Amino acid sequence: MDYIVILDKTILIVAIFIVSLAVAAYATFGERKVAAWLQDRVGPNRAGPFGLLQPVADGVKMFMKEEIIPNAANKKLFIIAPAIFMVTALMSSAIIPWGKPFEIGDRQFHLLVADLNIGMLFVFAMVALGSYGIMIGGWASNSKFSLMGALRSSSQMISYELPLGMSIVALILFAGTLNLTEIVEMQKYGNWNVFYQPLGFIIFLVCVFAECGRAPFDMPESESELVGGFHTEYSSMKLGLFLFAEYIHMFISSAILATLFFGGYHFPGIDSLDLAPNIAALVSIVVLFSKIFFFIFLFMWVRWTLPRFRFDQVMNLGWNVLIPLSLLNILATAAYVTFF
Amino acid sequence: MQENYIKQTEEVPEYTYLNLGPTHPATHGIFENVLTMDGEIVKGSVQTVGYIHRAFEKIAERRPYYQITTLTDRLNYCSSPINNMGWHMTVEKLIGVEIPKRAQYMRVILMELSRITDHLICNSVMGVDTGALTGFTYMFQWREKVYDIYEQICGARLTTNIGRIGGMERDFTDKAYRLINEFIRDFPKAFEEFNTMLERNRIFFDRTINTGAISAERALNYGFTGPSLRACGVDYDVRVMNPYSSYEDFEFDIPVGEKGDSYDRFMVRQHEIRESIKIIKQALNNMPDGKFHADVPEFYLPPKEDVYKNMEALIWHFKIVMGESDVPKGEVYHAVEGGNGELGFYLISDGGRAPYKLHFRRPSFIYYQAFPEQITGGMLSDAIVTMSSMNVIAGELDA
Amino acid sequence: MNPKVDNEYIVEELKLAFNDDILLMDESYGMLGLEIKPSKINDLLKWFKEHPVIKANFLTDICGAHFPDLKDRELAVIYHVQSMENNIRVRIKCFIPISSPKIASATNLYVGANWMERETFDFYGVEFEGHPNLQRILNVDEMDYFPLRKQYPLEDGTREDKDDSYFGR
Amino acid sequence: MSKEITMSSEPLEGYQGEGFLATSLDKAVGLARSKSMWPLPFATSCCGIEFMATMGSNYDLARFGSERISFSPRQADLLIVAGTIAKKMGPVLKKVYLQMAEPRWVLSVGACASSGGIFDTYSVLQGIDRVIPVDVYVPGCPPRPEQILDGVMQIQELVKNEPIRRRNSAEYKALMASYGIK
Amino acid sequence: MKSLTDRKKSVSKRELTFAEKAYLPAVLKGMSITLKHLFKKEATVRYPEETRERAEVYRGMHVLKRDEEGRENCTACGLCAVACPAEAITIDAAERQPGEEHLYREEKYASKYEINMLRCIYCGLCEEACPKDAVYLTDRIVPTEYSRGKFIYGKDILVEGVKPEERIDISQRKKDYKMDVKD
Repeated sequence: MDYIVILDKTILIVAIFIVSLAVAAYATFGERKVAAWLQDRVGPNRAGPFGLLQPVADGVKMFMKEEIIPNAANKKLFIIAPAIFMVTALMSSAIIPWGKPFEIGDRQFHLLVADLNIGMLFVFAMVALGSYGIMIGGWASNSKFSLMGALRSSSQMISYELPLGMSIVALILFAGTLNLTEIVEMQKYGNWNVFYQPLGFIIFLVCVFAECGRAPFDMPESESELVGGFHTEYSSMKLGLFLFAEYIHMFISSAILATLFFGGYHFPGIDSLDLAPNIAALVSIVVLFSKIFFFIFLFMWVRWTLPRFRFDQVMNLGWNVLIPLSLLNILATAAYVTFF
Repeated sequence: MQENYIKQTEEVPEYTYLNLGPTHPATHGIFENVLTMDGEIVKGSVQTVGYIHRAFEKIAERRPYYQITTLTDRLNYCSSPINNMGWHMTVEKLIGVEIPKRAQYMRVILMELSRITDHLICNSVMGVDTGALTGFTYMFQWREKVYDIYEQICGARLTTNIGRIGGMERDFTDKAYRLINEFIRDFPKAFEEFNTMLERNRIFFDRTINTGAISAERALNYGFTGPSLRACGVDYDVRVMNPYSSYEDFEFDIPVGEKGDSYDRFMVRQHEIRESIKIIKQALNNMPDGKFHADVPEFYLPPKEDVYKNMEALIWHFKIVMGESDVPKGEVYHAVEGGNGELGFYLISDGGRAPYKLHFRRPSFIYYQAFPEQITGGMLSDAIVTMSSMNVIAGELDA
Repeated sequence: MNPKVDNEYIVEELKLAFNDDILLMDESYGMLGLEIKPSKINDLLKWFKEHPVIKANFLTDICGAHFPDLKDRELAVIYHVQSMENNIRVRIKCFIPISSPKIASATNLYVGANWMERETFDFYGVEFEGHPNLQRILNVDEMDYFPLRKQYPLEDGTREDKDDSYFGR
Repeated sequence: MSKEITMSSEPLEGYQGEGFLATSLDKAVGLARSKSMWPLPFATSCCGIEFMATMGSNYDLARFGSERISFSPRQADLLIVAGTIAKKMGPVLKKVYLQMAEPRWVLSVGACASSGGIFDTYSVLQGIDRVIPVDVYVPGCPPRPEQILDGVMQIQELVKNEPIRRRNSAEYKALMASYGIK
Repeated sequence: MKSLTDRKKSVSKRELTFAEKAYLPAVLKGMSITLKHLFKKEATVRYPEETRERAEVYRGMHVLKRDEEGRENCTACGLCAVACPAEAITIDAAERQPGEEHLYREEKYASKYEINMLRCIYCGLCEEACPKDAVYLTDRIVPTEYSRGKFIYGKDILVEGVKPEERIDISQRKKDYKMDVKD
């Protein structure tokens, strides 16, 4: 294997890691700001100019805070749970095409860690693994609130995995590939999948909300009921990891949403410009990130507007509404693909 | 009935116990529920209250009549003016004073404003407990405006100590009128916005409907009053049944629900806010001329200028402040429609400077005991919603 | 057509049903007040609740009071009942000796009486016989006196920042 | 009976050697902590409502980085005790305080929490400083939201100037011991 | 139960229309409302840089007034202490000595006047009880402190200064006070 490939991938992995963390950090800040603006408030503005250092302050504080491991907790699992949650959150970033390839010399550098031909399946696997972090954390805390949070979370994840997968099945039927790069390339020139799969998109969006545990599906936390849900007993940076991972999940989910349904790094108009490859690559990254930020904003906007479902209603919505709808969507798509 | 819940919690070993409170986010005030849970289903509950018991009734036996307003302020602190007025009216009833129409109308305005704030806090907090925080912040801006009005009238925001025995402590200033007018002009629009966010939103609808339901018969047996009783379909409202402070002059409806569930309680409160606006409008339009206090020199402090110059006024002033005015012996029960229901004052006077015995009939205290019955069989989330829709105010609960 | 239910009507009806047991009847500030033998309190409440015309089926309140000067009737338990349909309220009082403060519980008639009675017990030590769970409700369980009886002080006793002589109390 | 937390400004034992680096770390950490005080509102009564108003749009506690309410004591930095604490509640309050992770601060909001206020009665604790150490007292019954903000800012001031290792100092341990903690 | 009054109005609307059942319309409506607020000017008053307007009659920190000649008004009658439900006021009276006429207006004065600001509930009853125009609440707020001892405010803090610029203006409060309406 070429050492340049290793170097290229290493740099890319580190870059994505840092970017994910940075985006997640600033998403926490963004969340607070957006919440404030939606509520006619100002939001954090004391830490640094315009409060921009707020995430740093939070991070430092959490690092310096005392670690508490409850006596009754299962110590090993208690410690490992946030790590699992964090790692799985980061791992699904591996298959997202972040932009058009750079060209240095005669070599193309793809902004993609692993060009898996089963990219979508990998995402599902990682998302499914993520719920283990919550489950283990909630269970190991040995607190009833945490346990209930964990239980709610795992059953919610399982229920929403199905419609999530099926809404993608329709998309895959339509696209004819599992490879994300190819899916992105298909959506060039404004040919976005959302126009062909509107129902699939809505189902996918709802499921992503549920998978991320964001309101109105924030069952695992449900602050007013379960205090903090699965992370009630966590303090210090372990809590930090949980909170962070939630935003990384959000970031990655937004990236996947943008990639699958909104043309990834393509944008009508910009696609047709005849830019130099490196500039085009840069522009494409910007395009993708603006889409991602829009979705992150959507996540927040919804969270601060809607009330939360009740646990059984979440299940009901998943099994009785979304699954039939996604089945219908598959049928319709299959029919379309077969007959036209 | 009560004992069944306790027995259930003791018998079945596979149930889990969940300690809801005393510092759970949804208990707002402080009370404890040990829930017996079968998974997410609530099987029973044991309540503990008294976490902020402050011995109001004992203090009241040591304080002159006029100082008891500081206690009633803190009874249901979401609607202090109603409590204060209720207390003043109780004493006025005891000493047989009829206060001028104008003062009565002023009291009505204040009481309805505080009913609005009380219901607003309940309903917007219900939003918070279901996860929708934003409506709460919108409504709190309007609550702030009501606070501004209070501040103009009495100088405080929450614990108002507003009104005096025999009338009001001062007339509404022009600014106070202006603020009230602005409030009733602008508030309904913002309120409808809040309404749109929750009332017909299916998520909220599903969360609240059929949760914590109680039948009218059962509610009456428990001693429910106020919005919680009206949600069951009983149109009992002290303002209409036993009008006080000229409530008979005003046109308003009594909103009632059907099933007595959280949704009905929410809706009843929402509509009562609208009715309150209607009452305030009428009171402002028909505000009679006249004095803002009755002429009772033995209970109502003379104007300060007189106190400085006039010996007789000074003597009255001393007598009132020292609490040496003669109060008839007797027993009075007076009830007002508080934010949560019939707020009763039962006063035994032995002619001394302080009440011999003062008992507050606190609606929250009485209806909160139905809580286990209401939540049993529901889910944990229902219990939370039920709790916030009941609007149990800790200050009133524990007195 | 039902007769008009007012205080006179209730007094007439009461005389028929409870002639000897009613110790005192008065009217203060428009509300009818009764004093009844403690042993008969449940019968009276039941009578009020089930009376076809009066229909006083709402227990507004129960509270206690302490009159140290009344020999052998130091503690009072005061009930307020109300008929919503007829819009009339009645106050019922029972006096019991402090040496054996026992009275029948109204919890069988009104579920809501439960906490009101517990509160009265907590404050005055009135023992309601037949109450399902007569424990302290507002105060800590360890408390060994009944704080609202007149002989007990109001103050916490640990406050250092005041001098009582300034307050004329 | 006021128990005062005295701040030690001089460097603590075994600490001098680290010199400049350590003090500037102290400063940086203090600064960061002060901007990210996550409160645990122990709101029992009237003051709790004013605390809500402080969180609301008109006053916006969020500006100080403190809007992220942690109802779990493990995650909170600042215990805001707002409202009457009855004797029945005292042990609960102490338990909550003990469950909080170090470093922790306590803001006592309002007359009742700070001193008992008008409730000089058999059932009310005459100031929470009989159970847990208090860092800042906010007067008022209830205080205006401005005063609560003042209190939070004063806590921030305290946090900013606090050496990281204060929590291991003998003074601090003595203070804790006087409350029977650990 | 039959209706008790003729004003009953049922407000329970327990059926959802199809659009309401489909979640999305209500969700979008709600989101449009919050979005509107995103572009609205924020309601926050940025304390401490700016302060929200307080009413002139706001009941905040006390002041002990002097008269126009700079003499203390208080005569230590103790009515404020009696009227105080929190028992927060402590007064020691002293006789005015010859030669102190420029300091105290009346023959008796308060040699010690302390208010425990942490006990005080700012109810305004002391102001109302004062027969000598001496104690007033003002719209100043009491600062927060690190220790409990600092809240005992003595005469050094409570009494206003002699110089005109040190005087605390309470005229507005006085004007409103017991303002009788012409009848």
